[in-house]
Amino acid sequence: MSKEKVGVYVCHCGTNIAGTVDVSDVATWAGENNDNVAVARDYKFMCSSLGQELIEEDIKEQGLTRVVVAACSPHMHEKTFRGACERAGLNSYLFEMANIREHDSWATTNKEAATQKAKALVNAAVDRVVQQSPLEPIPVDINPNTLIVGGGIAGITAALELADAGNHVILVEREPSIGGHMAQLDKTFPTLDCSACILTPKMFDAGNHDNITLLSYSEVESVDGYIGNFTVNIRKKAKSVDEELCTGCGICEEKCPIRVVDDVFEAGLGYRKVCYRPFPQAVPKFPVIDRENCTYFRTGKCRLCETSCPTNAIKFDQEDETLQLTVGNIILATGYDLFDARRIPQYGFGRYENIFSSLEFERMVNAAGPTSGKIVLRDGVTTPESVAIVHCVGSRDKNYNEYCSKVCCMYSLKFAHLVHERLPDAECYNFYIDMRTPGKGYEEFYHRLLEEGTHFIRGRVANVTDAALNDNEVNKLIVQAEDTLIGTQRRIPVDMVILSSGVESRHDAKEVTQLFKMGCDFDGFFIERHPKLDPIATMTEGIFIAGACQGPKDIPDSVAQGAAAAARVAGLIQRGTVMMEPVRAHIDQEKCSGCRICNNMCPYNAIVFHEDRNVSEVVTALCQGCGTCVAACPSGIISGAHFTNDQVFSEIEGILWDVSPEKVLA
Amino acid sequence: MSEQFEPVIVGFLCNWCSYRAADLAGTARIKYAPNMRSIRVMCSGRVDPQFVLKALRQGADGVLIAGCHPGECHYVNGNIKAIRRFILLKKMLRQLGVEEQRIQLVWASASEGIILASKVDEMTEQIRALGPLNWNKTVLGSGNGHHDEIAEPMVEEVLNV
Amino acid sequence: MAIAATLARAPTFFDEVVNNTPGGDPHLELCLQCGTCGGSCPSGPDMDHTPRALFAMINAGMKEQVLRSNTPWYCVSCYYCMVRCPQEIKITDILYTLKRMAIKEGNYRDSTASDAPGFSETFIDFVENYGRSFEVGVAARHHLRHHPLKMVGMATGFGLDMLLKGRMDITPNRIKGLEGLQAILKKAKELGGEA
Amino acid sequence: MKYGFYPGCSLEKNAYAYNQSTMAVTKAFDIEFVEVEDWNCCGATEYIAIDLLPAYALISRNLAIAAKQQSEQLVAACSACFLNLKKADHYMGESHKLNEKINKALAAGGFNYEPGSVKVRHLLDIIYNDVGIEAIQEKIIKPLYQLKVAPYYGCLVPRPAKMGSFDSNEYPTSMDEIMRALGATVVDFPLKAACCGGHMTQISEDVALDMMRRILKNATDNRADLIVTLCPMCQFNLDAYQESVNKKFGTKYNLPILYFTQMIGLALGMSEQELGIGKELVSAKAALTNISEEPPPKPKRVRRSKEALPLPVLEEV
Repeated sequence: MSKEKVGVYVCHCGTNIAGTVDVSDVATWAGENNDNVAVARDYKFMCSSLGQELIEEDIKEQGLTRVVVAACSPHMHEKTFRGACERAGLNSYLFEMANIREHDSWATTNKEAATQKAKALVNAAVDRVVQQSPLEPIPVDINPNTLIVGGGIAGITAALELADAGNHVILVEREPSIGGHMAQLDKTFPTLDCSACILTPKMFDAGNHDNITLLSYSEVESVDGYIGNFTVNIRKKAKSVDEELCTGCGICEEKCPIRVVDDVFEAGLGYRKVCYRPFPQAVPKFPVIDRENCTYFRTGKCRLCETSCPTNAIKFDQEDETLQLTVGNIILATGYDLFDARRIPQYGFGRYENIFSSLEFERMVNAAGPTSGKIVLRDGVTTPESVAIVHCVGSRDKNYNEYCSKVCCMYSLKFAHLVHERLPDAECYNFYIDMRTPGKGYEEFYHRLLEEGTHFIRGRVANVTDAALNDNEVNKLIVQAEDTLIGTQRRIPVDMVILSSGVESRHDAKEVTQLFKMGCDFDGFFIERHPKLDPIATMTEGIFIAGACQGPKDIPDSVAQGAAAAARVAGLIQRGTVMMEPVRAHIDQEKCSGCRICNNMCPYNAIVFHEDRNVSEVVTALCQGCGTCVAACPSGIISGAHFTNDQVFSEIEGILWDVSPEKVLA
Repeated sequence: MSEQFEPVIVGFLCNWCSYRAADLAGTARIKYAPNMRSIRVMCSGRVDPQFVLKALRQGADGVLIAGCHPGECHYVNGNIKAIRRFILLKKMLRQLGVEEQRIQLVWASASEGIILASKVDEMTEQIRALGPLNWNKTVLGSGNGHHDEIAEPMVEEVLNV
Repeated sequence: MAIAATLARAPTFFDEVVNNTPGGDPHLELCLQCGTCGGSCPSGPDMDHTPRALFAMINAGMKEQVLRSNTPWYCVSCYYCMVRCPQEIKITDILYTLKRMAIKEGNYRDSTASDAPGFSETFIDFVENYGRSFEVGVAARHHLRHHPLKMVGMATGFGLDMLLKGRMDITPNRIKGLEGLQAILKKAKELGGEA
Repeated sequence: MKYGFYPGCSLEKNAYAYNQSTMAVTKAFDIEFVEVEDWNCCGATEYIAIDLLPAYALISRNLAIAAKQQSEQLVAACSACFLNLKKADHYMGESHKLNEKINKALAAGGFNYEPGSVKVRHLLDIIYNDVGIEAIQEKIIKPLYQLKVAPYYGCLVPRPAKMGSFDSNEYPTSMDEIMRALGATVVDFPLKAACCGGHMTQISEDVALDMMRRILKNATDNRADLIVTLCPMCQFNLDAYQESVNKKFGTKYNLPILYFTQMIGLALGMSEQELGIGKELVSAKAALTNISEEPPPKPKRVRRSKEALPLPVLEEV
């Protein structure tokens, strides 16, 4: 093959690279040592417009046939430089990047080694690029429908944003009603807005929007395909209620004789019927029958709901159904779980009845909650004279979750405020490690609480006990901690303790990530495409994340991320098609021996076998370009565009330029 | 640079998890051995045993294959196929007198820069202890009775299964 | 991966403490100053500095004050701090280290627990000369040395009952392999140094 | 079942009752103990406070002998001994340097020890996990009905954590279960794993006495007839210093402190003598008369008022 004219550009990235790698040495070396290199330069910032122009000019004037830029990660600037090549009329797949920043200069302090490694990486890129051939990106049509998983505030926001823009959305919610955690709250910090007042209108809109198909009491079972064309199976759990007939009058719920503790919406502090709606403003308005606890389903008797229903909407024989949908994009907004304080035995949750979890307290202070907003002890009547609020329960603790849950300080302050507001005479103690109030109006809210007379004790609570040491501790809960600002141990006897549990990833986050073929981090939160520059997309094209499923987040952040995800999807829908990397497999029909080894290798069933000709063929539309079949083909006649064996082999040779036996002998 | 032997390791990193893990390690300024030189592949399932062989033949002292955690593969299960091949490959290289530690597999998700970095450190140490591979002597040379013209095709043969 | 203690610089008091603590890294550098230790400590109220405060002082290089503190001696090694520490710092072990350092430097004499090491030393005398020990006898000898008055209490108080109940020896049994044991201890002392 | 056994100094004299009852009970369950030959003191909490290496060398000598005697598992009844042995083995495994030095020292006495070759376990662990509740129940002749006991674990068995403990660090329950199996009534005892003061009696008696007071108070407040323990130090402190506590705080605590092995022995129908009951300073005689032929009446479940809010269920998570 005729000698190529490769242009090599080594970026300083200020001192990010030049500080560790001798960039000019690398450039000159490349120019002298690789025959294919026609031009080799080093430049301060290749990604700058001047840097790009440099490439464009050389392509035009020097007639470069290939370009290599040694700079940051291709995930950072591959697009940028491909653009430059295109503008100068060079096919963008004749460009290759050498990652000498993330993979080299930032990873070591050893200048000599770094420079040596840089040469290897550049040389590899040059040898590889020579083997590359021009390719055209593959256009993929975007199905305009979007699936949103999770009907909390993040999911609702995303759904409304998309729907209002005229796109169809399928909103899937596991529970009988949308609303998520926000629906359980009474007030929201720092403005003390009534949570329901601001949420329910949005819930209503989501439930009644022409462009939103709301599937409550439903779960995603399987996901196939790729950006633009996902096929999703959704299981609609049987509500035992015919939504066509039900008017949502609520008589069935009234008549239902069985009540059970509601561990979900009431966070265990209250009860619900077995035929129920989590709360009056539930969306959709239809009740569901909890078959596990329903007398009829257990004994075949009762039927009170059925007989009392004016529209005969109760359908005991209703069965789960599975819907199959095709969507172009998916937004995951699956939310969080509250840390289970029972995991910290020394805090006594579940052992002492007047210790409450934060969600229990949220329900307690909620006017619509089990105590209609009255702050009382577990007996349901006694008002506490003193309340202790314990921060960082299960957060900032290597024994549980190492991270800061971000919202606990603020909601603990909110709790303190509500205690002052409803029990003016009660003493309120907040035990904290550090008071974390970053956010608009948050610090000011803290100051307000200082004014309101909350006792702030800087010290992580060691334990909560009822073991009295003296008479004024009798029949109290004693909260023991070091007051680190004084440096002494303190025992504060109180009537009520609230444990401000942290935010955890959903217990089934791992299964969800596997279902959607994406990743989650150690803590089970979904991994964003880039922690700084793209916290909305995931590594999987067409799948976006919003809300606390990506990491602890408060309401405004969740709303913002929900809207952002929607905007990203809307953009794709508007474009109608996306250009996909032409990285696809191709089987040489002449040489294929028809052994069919590749057929079951393909995770996308993109390889068909032609009985008549006894050869296999790749359906380009389905192929995602993983290259597994390429690696598996015994006769090596499947080629993976842009990752051909020749290209990788040359890259290997190039990367080992300094150690290959030939070199060593010579 | 110190006089001690500096092994050269070729790392095949999958585009979705491990390559980004290496990116993250860099961004987080985690310092680790500069001995691993990375080659990007779309999926660890793309790592053709011939690549590994080629690298070792070309003078690499070790090869690291890195992919997404099982169940998190961007291509459903390419990494599972990778590990199957990896095991076979290890067996076969052992017969040719190549020590186990010279080819290793690691799962590193995009958020696990630290895992990738420590793996590179660990592997570098292990191979430094083993010394240079020197393929021609170890595998083709008198080392284990194989002879160039017999071994070479044999190796290709096994690897193509 | 690189932690402070591995930096190339003259070892500080902080490093000294870390390096003299057995087992792996005690993670002292990770202290958040949250006070879980001080809050959990049964003798916390009687310490002149809580363990947390002590760690801050170690960080500040206040060697004198740290080694003069009664805190390590008031540690009853109940390990509550260690199991509750959110940073998994080996607190109890570190306090043992401080005891040893205090003895080496002799600062403990100024602490309110000045005779604590005395007790440990008495105990050790027995171990080294018999290979075995027995709390009550140790206590008796210790008090003879430090506060003879207490002995009255002991003799008239439970000390006597203990004798009568046959729960107290006058001397402990001597082990057969005492020479061997002494050789081991001698060697160990020579090796000394960081562990 | 066959185990290596490390009695420790206390069991020779002060806690002889513990020794007796342990032997009697383990025999009843066909447990064979091979005593560590010519064992030496573990250094309690003292040696390690003075000099690190000798302290660990001292402990390891016992491990070395146990290993030589092919005892894969080594049982200690005293909490301090148990933890010292376990810690030495653990840290030797954790730190190569420590391991090296200690073995150098051991060599001087003609010994050597490979960390991990002996698994150190506490007697309670053996009784609870290896013998098991059922096996105990089968052998019960004289159930301890209506006797209200406060099982006291102290510090060194439930903690520290990172070396793997067989029960909760904060709220251990294994001894509670055994006591219930014996027919006894287990009272709620929040301070069950608090500290008895250890050697504090020798350093600041006031501090120590206050710690004991907390425990005695908590057990008394919860109407225990007696405290059941698994550690000679705890027994000694709470027993021998109870009078001093009463003097100092003007209290009238009268709580016998017995070993859990003594309780098992009683339920198995053994005589008080062979269990060493009577050696305690606060006599258990009176308390033990509370044992009745009749099982306690079923506690009638308190109906919660209809205003009452539901309680979180405490299944151990």
